[in-house]
Amino acid sequence: MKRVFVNEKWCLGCHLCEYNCAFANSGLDNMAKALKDKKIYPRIRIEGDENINYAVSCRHCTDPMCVKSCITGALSIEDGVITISQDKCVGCLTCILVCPYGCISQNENSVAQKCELCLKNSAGEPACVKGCPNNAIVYEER
Amino acid sequence: MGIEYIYPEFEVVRNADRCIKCGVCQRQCANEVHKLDEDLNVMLSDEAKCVNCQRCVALCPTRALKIVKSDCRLRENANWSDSTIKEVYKQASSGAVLLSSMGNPNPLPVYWDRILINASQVTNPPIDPLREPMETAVFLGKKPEKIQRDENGKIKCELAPQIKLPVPIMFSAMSYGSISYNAHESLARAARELGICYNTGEGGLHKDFYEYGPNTIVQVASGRFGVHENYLNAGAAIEIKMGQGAKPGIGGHLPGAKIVGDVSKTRMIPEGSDAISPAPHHDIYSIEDLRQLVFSLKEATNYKKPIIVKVAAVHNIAAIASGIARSGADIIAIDGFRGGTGAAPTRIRDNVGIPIELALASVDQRLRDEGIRNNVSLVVGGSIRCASDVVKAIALGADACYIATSALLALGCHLCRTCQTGKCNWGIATQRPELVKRLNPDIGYQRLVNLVTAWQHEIKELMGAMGINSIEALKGNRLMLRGVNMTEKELEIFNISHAGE
Amino acid sequence: MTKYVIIGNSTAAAGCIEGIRSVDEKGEITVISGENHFVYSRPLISYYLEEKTDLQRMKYRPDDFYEKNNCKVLYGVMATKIDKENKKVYLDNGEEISFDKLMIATGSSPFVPPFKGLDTVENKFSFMTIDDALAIEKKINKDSKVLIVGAGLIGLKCAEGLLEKVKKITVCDLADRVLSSIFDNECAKIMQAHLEEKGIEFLLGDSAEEFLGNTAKMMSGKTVEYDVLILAVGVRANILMAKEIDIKTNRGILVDTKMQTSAKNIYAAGDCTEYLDYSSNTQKVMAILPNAYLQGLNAGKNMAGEQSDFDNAIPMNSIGFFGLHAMSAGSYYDEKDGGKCYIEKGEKHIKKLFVKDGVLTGFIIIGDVSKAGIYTNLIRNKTQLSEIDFEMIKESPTLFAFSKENRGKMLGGVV
Amino acid sequence: MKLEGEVRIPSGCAISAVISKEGNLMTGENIIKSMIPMHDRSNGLGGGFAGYGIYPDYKEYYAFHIFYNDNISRNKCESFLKDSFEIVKAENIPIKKIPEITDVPLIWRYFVAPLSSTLSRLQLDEKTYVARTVTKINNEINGAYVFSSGKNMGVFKAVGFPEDVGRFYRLDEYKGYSWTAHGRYPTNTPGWWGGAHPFALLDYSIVHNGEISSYDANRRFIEMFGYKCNLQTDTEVITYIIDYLMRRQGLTLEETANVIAAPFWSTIEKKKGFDKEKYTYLRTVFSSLLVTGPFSIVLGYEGGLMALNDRLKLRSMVVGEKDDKVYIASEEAAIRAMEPNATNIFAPAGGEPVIVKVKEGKF
Repeated sequence: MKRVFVNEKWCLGCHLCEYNCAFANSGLDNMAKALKDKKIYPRIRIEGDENINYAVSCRHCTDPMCVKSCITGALSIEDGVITISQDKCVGCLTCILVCPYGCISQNENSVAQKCELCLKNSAGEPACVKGCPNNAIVYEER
Repeated sequence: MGIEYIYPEFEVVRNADRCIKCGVCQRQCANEVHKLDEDLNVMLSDEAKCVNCQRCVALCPTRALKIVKSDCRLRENANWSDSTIKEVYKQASSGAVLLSSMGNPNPLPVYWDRILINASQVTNPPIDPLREPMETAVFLGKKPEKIQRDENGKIKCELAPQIKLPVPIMFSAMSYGSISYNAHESLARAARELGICYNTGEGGLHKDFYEYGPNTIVQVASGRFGVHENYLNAGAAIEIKMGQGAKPGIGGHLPGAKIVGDVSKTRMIPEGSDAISPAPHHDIYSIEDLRQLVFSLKEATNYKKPIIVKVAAVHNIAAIASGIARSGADIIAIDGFRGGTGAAPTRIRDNVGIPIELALASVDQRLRDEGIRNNVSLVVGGSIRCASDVVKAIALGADACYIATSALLALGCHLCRTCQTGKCNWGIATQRPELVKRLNPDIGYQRLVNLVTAWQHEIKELMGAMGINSIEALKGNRLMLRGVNMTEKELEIFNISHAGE
Repeated sequence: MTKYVIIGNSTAAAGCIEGIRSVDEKGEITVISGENHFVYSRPLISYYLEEKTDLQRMKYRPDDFYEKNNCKVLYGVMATKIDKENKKVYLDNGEEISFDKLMIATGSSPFVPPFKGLDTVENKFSFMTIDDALAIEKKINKDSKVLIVGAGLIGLKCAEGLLEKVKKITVCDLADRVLSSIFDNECAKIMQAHLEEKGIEFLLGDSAEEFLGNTAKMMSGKTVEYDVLILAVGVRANILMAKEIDIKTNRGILVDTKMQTSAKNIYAAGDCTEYLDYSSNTQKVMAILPNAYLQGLNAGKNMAGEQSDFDNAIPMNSIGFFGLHAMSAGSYYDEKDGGKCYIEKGEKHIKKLFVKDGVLTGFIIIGDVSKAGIYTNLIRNKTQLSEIDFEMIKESPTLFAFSKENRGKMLGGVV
Repeated sequence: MKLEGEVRIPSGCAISAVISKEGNLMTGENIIKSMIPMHDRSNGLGGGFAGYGIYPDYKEYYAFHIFYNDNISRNKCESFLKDSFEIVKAENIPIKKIPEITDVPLIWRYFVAPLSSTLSRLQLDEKTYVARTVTKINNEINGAYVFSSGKNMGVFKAVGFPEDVGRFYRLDEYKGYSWTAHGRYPTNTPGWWGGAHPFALLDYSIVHNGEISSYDANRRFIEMFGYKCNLQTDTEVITYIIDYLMRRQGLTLEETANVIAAPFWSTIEKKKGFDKEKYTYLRTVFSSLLVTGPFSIVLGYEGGLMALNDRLKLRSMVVGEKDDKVYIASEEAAIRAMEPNATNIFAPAGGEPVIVKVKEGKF
């Protein structure tokens, strides 16, 4: 299955992926409209320091602790992609407690959110990958 | 101090309706133009630092940024242009030679744009490159004057060493040091994929890039940086750099600050020491000396590598080329006055040398007049900007073209012409690791491959239109060219007719 | 064709079904569901009261879950007895079901101490099942005064669920702090203060001595008036059926890493079991939902013939009250236990990391809980802290604290 | 309008040729006939013929055919010739006045041999000397133009349609073992006798149909070696290329064809061993002599003919046979006009030379 991978050698720490992610999942068609003067809730996050950076987003584990631990059944695997029904989620954050990569976070409504490979939005392909200026994030089989 | 103040050349225009304060501009500007003011919660700009490299513009996700030329100008004066006056100010302040980078930006004639290409109509057919083979391969190197046969009458097929190029384009010399490791990697990988050559420049060959040897031209310049036996034998050819179009008659100076780590190792000079290339080669003070160096290099490489002699296009270039053609050199590379550089004195860059078009026209004709055109191949550079420039150069008589500025553009260069600062925001003309990594060679090499592939397609289209299906039949085929906006004298030098004739 | 019988129809049972089906697509599965409900998530009952969910969304699995997994579910039927020799389960409707492999997922039941005068209380409830929640919902209104006995997870989640709907909530507990099973004093105080700020009253170190209709007489001598009494003192594992047939039990049914009980072909999972806490290396009842699922899943796989071990269970909790989140995991060791605790404290924020023998054994975080899973993973993997930049990770959980190589493995590989 | 030599003149044309492999002699009648069905391929601005084996009595001598504008130029030229050659015969070329051919210049024929004293003084071989002399006359003597200079062969050409030109020169009175013919359709000239085809140097003669796109690349290269492309026609430059490759570089006919119409690199890539080496070598060394654009040519030389099409076969050319004779023409109709029962008619592939030689000793 294709997944999002990051190559920290090429990550510039520009944080564009976070903004592209937040925009792609905003449901709006204009980035300024979606993100201006708002706190963003990206599903991908840059970690690192001044010299080394890399983006982290859901690994879509084949044996995912988040899905197994979810108390509501909101998290599930669909064709290998771990997706979340935010309608079902009550925001207990057990998934955050068990994700080994720190890839699940709370959205503006305090329920859990995670990378769903932009399959549920209109981006068409992962927005972080598409918008990465240095091919540091790739979407591929590995 | 007021007298020293010069209003910034550029202004940063930020569309407040669009700016989402993501801070990408701030993080991406090595010149520190942008800054988020936490108190005001706005992005501020220090425009004095802006070099208009467009990095922020290109990366701004909401297209909130543009960089415009400042309209705060001095009083208009046709003699004393704004930039001329400001240069005086700068020199009055610094007492120093002005430095600049990349090619001559001044509005001197671009003859490529005054030359038009022919096409076939009715009396002979244009050829469709999508249907018919369209050949662009060339061999660079000395060709024999007379066929030799063995005792059985079979032709002896030994040729002097040649460089085979599937398309008559090579990446010209840019040293490791003046450009980054990733830029070199991109060039090397692209050259390999395209089957063409890139050129080490005078900075030596990084150990990682020996594997690209068959697609590498190794350069020997006046500083002799990084030159050793393995280096000479590593490439497809050796280039002796006598001069560079951007700064004829001038050596090079890479500041010690850039001589760090692998750059120092590759150049074989101590870290932090300035790399000074003298103006002349101190063992070449005449054409006979050049011949000695040519043959020294041939000896060192067992006569297996063609030797290129690169010179800047200067006034008596035809005579110089004739001398080189008789020096044993296999290939002459001529660099025109619009060629790029990582740093050159502004006055030299903008006032010394001649256009490559004229140099090429007269050198090709001179070598033919002397009957020695087949003794050498002719490679021209110094602002070959597009496929039609290549076609025009070949039709004027070049065997191949060197491109560098256009290659850098493909790698992301936005021609801000401040390479000398070492703060290239595109990761090209810099050695700062956090900037170097901005050029991902996976992207860079692909873009170079795309560029040359695209040009090759265009060359084929242009050739097909002319009814020519092999680049050999285009070489020196000046009948395919016509001039516009040219004086009789110019037409005479180009040896072409005016359009309409 | 193997016959599987599952006693119970909650999380562990759902895990068990999925475990079996991952190995054996054909075997016959029968689920004995005492509750007359599709499998649902028990912890959601407080969210139901809070109207953050509804009955449909509370379902733990999609509507076609049993159908898709080809299970037969007997609703409203209780198992009464197991005959391990003849491999049969007897039901309260007089029927019997034979099995090849049996899963005991009977869960736990509320523990109600023998309070004096409890029979005089009209509206008294436990808070364990959807039926409890539905019953409570009927009895409360804007003017209700609620007394909750027990300031543990159940009691406080119930309080949170009800707060907006009633006039007053008092919570009492014999312990001197809230959430005594997962918090130490310091942490408990932060959470208590937060809950009090929201309007919940506490009587701690105190409990009801006697109930008289709508009045509770406390041990301290105080009295509390209420309309609705909720008893959330604690739960006990339902082990009776197992005990009867001499399956080894302690506070729960003892299971090995394959979730097998001391009896052949009989497995157990979920709140009714007692098993190994990897972080402290001791046997415990760890009645939490994720573990119930993981145990059930693992049991199912083993029942269907696959060799599978679940051996790194740890106690952990993620719980929030009125927007303030708390997480805990593993075991806490003080200096007297040979451990070391790193504390970071702020307003409405505290983080305690417990380290022993060079590994992280447990943590408590209240406040910013982002990326806490990275800590959990350190516990679960017993990662040697010398291999990572502990100073960095102490401050905030980040993969940057790992070596480049290990980070590469984590982000390049798939787990 | 500018004449040949003042401007580059491309043209489309008709060509035709016949050769007897046995060396049997044929009058010019048949070759004239072949041009009739191809009348529309010419526009009356030029026609011409080359016959081989037509001067058996003078076969040791170079036969110069020369156009003069007037007697002044003739006198000048003749005195120049006398300085360099022994002239064994000088005469008007016999013609028949016909209304279709007008503006006739002086047309003279000389059978000459280079003076051995001159040759040894200049240290030149005979052919080089003759070639240089021809170049010199054509460049330097105003009003004189040598249009044929080989031994035992002759070119006959004029402004007009080829069938008329043949009658005008009374070609039915000559007998040769091979003939070539040309009808011209130039687009850029008012018509000049010297500019008609065939174009010849020494015993090489070329008839050509096409408009080559490589012209200036070829011209500027070949001019390095003493040739002067005065006429700016394809035929001229191709003749010089053939002369350079065959006479000066010593290439065989096949090798020459492999330079002019070099195989594509992709074809060379598929060859093996020495062939691959040779093709690569020839194409690399003589890259500037590759001829592109449409052409079909017939090269006449002493003892043979070679027909060659451009690599893409952008111009028509067919070959047929009958008994000892081989026929080549732009159109099959032309072959049928010469020999209605010709067999084995085929169109040679682009770049593949058809070489027909007269048996050794039969010419």
